[in-house]
Amino acid sequence: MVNFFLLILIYSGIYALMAIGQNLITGYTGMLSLCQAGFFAIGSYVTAILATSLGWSLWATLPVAALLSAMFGVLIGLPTLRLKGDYLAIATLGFGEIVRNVLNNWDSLTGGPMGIQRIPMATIFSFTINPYKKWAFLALVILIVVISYYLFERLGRSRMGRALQAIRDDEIAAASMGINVTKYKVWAFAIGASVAGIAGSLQSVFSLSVTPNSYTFMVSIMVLCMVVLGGMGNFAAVILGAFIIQLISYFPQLTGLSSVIPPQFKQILFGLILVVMMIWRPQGIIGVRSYRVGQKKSKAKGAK
Amino acid sequence: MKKSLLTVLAIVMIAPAFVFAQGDKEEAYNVGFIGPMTGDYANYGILCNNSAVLAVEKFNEAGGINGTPVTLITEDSEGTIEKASSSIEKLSSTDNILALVGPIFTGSTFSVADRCQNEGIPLITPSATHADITKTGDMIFRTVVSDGLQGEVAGHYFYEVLGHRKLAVLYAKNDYSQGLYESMSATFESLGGEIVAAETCLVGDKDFKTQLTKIKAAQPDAIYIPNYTVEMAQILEQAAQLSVGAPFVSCDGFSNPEIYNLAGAYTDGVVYVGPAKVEASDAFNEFAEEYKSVYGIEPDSFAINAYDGANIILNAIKTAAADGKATRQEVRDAIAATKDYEGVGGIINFAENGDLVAYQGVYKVNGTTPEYLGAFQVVNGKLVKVD
Amino acid sequence: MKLLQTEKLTRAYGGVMAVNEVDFSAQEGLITGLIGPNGAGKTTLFNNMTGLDIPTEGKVFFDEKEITGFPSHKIARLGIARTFQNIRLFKEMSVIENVMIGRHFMTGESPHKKRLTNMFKSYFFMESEEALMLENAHKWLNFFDMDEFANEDAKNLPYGRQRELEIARALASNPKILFLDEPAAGMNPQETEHLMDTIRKIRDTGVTVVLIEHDMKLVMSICDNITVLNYGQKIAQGTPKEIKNNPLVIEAYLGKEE
Amino acid sequence: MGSLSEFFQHFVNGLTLGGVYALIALGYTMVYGILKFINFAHGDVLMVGAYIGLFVFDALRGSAPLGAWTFIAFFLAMLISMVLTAALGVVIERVAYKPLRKASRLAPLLSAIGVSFILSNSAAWAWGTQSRKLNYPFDNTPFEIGGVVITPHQVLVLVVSILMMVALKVFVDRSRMGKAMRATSLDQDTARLMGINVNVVISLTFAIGSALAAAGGMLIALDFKAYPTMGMMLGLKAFVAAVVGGIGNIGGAMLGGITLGLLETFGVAVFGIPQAMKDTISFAVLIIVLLVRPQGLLGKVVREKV
Amino acid sequence: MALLNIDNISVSYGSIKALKQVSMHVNEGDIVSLIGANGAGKSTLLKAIVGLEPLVEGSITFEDEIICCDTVSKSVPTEKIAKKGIALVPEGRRVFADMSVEENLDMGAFLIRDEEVIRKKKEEMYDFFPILGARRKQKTRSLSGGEQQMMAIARALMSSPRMILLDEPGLGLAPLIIQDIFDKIAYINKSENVTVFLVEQNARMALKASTEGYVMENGRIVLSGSSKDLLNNDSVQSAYLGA
Repeated sequence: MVNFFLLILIYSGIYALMAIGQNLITGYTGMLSLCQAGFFAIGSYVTAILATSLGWSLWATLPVAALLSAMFGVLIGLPTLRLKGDYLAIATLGFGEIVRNVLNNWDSLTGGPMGIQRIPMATIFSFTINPYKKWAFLALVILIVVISYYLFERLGRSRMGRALQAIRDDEIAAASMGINVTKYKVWAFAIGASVAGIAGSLQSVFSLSVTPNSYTFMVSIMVLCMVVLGGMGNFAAVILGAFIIQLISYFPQLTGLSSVIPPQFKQILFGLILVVMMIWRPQGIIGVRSYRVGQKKSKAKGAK
Repeated sequence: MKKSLLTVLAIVMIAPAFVFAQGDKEEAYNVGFIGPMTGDYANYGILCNNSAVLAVEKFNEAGGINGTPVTLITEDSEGTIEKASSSIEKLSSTDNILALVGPIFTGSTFSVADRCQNEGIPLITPSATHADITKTGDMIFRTVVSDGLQGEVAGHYFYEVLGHRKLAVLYAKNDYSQGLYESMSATFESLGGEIVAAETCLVGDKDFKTQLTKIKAAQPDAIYIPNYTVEMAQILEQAAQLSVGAPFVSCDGFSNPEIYNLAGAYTDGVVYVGPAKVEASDAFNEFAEEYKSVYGIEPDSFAINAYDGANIILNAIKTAAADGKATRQEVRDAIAATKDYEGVGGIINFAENGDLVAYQGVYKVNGTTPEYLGAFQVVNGKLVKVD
Repeated sequence: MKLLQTEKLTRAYGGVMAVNEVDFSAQEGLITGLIGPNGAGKTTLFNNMTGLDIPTEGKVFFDEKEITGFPSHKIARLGIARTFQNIRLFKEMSVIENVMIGRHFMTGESPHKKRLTNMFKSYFFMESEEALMLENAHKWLNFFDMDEFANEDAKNLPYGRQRELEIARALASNPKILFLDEPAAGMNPQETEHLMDTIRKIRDTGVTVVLIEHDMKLVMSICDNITVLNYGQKIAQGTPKEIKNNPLVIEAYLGKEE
Repeated sequence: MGSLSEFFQHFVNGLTLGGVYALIALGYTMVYGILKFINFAHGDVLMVGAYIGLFVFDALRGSAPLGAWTFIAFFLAMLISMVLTAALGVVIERVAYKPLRKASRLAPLLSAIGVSFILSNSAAWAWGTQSRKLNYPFDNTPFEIGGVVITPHQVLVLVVSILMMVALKVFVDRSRMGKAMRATSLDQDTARLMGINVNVVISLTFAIGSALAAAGGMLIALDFKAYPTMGMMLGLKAFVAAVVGGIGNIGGAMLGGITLGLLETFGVAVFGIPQAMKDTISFAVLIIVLLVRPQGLLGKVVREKV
Repeated sequence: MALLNIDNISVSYGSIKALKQVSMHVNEGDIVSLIGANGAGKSTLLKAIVGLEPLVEGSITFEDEIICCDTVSKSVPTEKIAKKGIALVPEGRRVFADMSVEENLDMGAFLIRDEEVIRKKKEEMYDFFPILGARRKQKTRSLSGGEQQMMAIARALMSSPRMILLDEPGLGLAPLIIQDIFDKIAYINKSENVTVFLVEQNARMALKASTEGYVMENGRIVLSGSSKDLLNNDSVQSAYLGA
């Protein structure tokens, strides 16, 4: 019982990482990207492959996963960034599907549709972070989420965060203010992708096996929903969004009604929430919080 | 703003409250089921779940365990590892299940099996065929034959009995289908046969004309389609539309009678390797009729496996509970001790590693009725007809 | 000295010559007006000088270096700032953040050193730089007497204030030259009067100003030099007095006497 | 690749697959043309249309053998399905999209994803997840021309998609309401100034788009069967086709569909890309087209004014 | 009797009040002009009249019937206002750029069902604006600014409106073309007895063309009277004519 709740928290954490990245890309920079699942998959497979075939530890694979995801972020980012709105959404959605397709067909590297099994568990010093004993793993996830949150929150407040928001609000004006729009967009994409890669690594050492069909574009859409539900441009809200979406998606199990409720009802409910939220509160549950700087800083902080 | 925050807080607070209010019931006999109930693969999960539900209902009608009914708890894996592993988490910790039927697909079975082994929950999968699954440990059983076994018999039968030398294959890029293709082709090629075309598809594809056109051009003796019901029906129909002349050979997926509804007369002449059958037993007929009357559709071979698997578990719980209380380990031991269980799909025995000990049946479809050609086994690299 | 000048600058859209072989120049330290009837090509000329558009032909020089075809962020870094006809603020950001963006490129170890470390650089390291940015931003808000709005969202400011904020943002980048595209549009006479003072003040700080404006009163009273465009071509250049009496200009504005 | 007949066989296969994409792409293009948003639920509306058609056809046909009556019954069923599905489309628009017309572009997109979820899962719940066969109302025995095998169904799909395209084009270009649609897509406020009731026009757009989807859904279900998730991938592909052709452009939807069908087929047939990778072909084509010619093959460039 | 009566209306964009308690009226058969600087709220007023901007207070009546008020349910939607005989030529012309001249005119006659009437009306327009007749099959996109403006006016006249609202018809046009357009407006007013409500930045031209005038500044009407008086009013001169 408690364990199941912990599991939801762990998944909330893993998804929160993706949502944080998505928030940087969509909430801050205003680019509607739909390929977090692709970066998530890349991160998962990097860890899975390096850990099973080369025996690397999680800690060695994490940076590789983050870097490789970021690289793919740049790869997809550079050519597609001049696309706007819906077009960017479809192009990135296509990229996510291509990643899954490649993973499913590159049998020699990824095990094809069988995926990769028996991924070694993560360890800290000689202590194994056993995914069956939820507390330790949850602690690991929370640690990484907190670090990411801290870094991204700082990033959001830094000159870069400000530049990204400026690009979101008005690209042309931003360029006229000396901001290199392309550079920042690519960076946002790369950084947003890299946390998704890290989330993927964690997912690998948590479920201990990976298969391509876990990374469908539904994952990207779920992540986007988390950002929208929580409130775009607000990292804390996005983490809450991740938690709420996970609660909804495990609602039947949580309430012990999974045998009573037809399985489709959860998905229907999910759809309803999307529609109702968009009509009722499109800015998200918490909404956007723009930073106040200057003389009223402390006051603004206290009010929140 | 305040209102919405309150709403959120309410959701956050209430949901876990539900969880804890549930509590663990005393002396409940819970059995879990995991399979895809929604999403692209839902059909396979639902067919098997129906069987498990039916088995438990009949068991409870017959008195359950000393009057206490067994509860079946179904969880949806959505066909992904993530949901499958959270499902087992919930079944294990919340429902405290004694044993598990499922999962359906190889990928999620690996991850669920790891977890079951770790928790000491006995697991019987009705459909995950990957050879390595039972290597996970002593808690893992299956009522379906592994890819290796079926593919081996298929390879021998196609080469030796049917006399094919050039085979084309059209398989799905998924664990089950690719597993069968690999083991069949390994055997077939080792015997001297040649795979002249190996085309792929995805589960859910509907258009196979490109692959079939290529296969037709490769002029094979026969076309092997280790695939799923709907896809196979589609392949057969489109092959006819393209006037592909070569005969088709197939796998246990073909034992789903739904294929005759979907593909009709196109199934004529297909030879397939499936579970061996003891003379169409009364038990089987009774099950099939009941299944059809309750769910309106006919069970496929995986559903049959799931029914047998569920019953083996139920009997094991009964045995284990003879002393008043059943533990997972006792249930596991009782399952392992199952001997010559007369299931609806045939006689069931488990090998040391938990694999199903079974012969392979070969069938030939005449019109839309499968004709049983007998059971086969490969012994020391030779195909042997049993019985 | 000519701080900025164009040489036969031409911009064609399809077959239409929006700007046709225009030689424009702005003297350092002065206010140059760019006038002409609607559709004369004034904004197009602005866009071609500030990198938002690339000339089909001709050259642009700034500080005696050619800058033709530079992307706008590079041009901004050289010390060219501008405002827009249809105000382009960062609407969802606060007023002070808008001004801080103006200083963006002057901060960080940009453009080439230690980019990555910069991005995640701890708040504490950035504190001093942030403080400088803030100080500068407040300075410009005070210049426009709008420091009290520092924490408002830009979109909530009244119209006139938005125009001023846009100018403040441009000034925060410490430009050598400032392009104003119809700064008085939508202002009432008092506001316009005030704006004229402000523009003079800006010039007095040493910033060269180029402005497009329809309000003749404003143009005539504050500009040191005026260039007139009509149908994409330069038809006149000179002091306000010369322009007022130029028959070509009168014809462009009022139509031919019959 | 072997013989010439094999080449033409692939060509015919690709053409009909393209015809299927084009059928669906028409609906996407109509809605996008007017409201500038991706109606993610379009594929699911198509699925509902296919199911309704299937049920009505089965009921009408009873146990009648193939013949004139089955043919008539099929088109009757199609008509009924088109009407009902059109109503569904209108209801969806009113409930889920209309309140969001003034919202950010993200909002209707997500709302549409929500509707897609609701439709496909409701269908799975109500009608089961198994594939259902919609029987051919005519004899689908293939015929051969010069070694190339063609089925009557393939011909039907191509003919119907071309007919629909032409009918739609004529309607939009010539009719009063069609012109009102174009006016609405170009400038809603000004359209209202002309006395055009924009709400009616948008409802009509959804009605027509959904009716087309229903007809397309039935034709597709003949070959591909009907199942609750049929709208997903087909819908995505059709959307890619619409974008490749130039979204908002009716002829473009057709061209994009056919292009995509042929590319997928020949990518596999000629370049030996595994069929399981064919989605990669579509999406790669999409990305390339978006980069090289973002407005699509037949689309128009829109320049942002500064 | 006033054809159009605007009673104490206000319009807001978020927190910004674009119109503040504006009252005015337009008599049947008149040409009334509204002048003021860019951003004074002139276009907002026109949009409010045709129902494109919701009122926060006040009401607008046309022929003694309320067409706009502060409750949406009691207000008449834009398309119905068009039906009552008010036609707006919007600022920046807003032509349907991808449609031909003829199709644009067809749209102007959307409310007329009789094909014959539409055909006649179009011929009338082609006679009145010969340049449009010459370009009837061309996409409107390819027309020059002046031609587009003529087309926008012709489109508005297609429905035989009782009253035509013109939002800066001279915007972006060469003076000679503006003069031509103003002449046409005067002609329409006389020959077709169409009431004209004209919004212009070019004060002198507008006042010369009109009988009555209103001056708007920051969302308020600050002056009104006969055009002649306004033209000679000192404060108007200094503020708007740059004299």
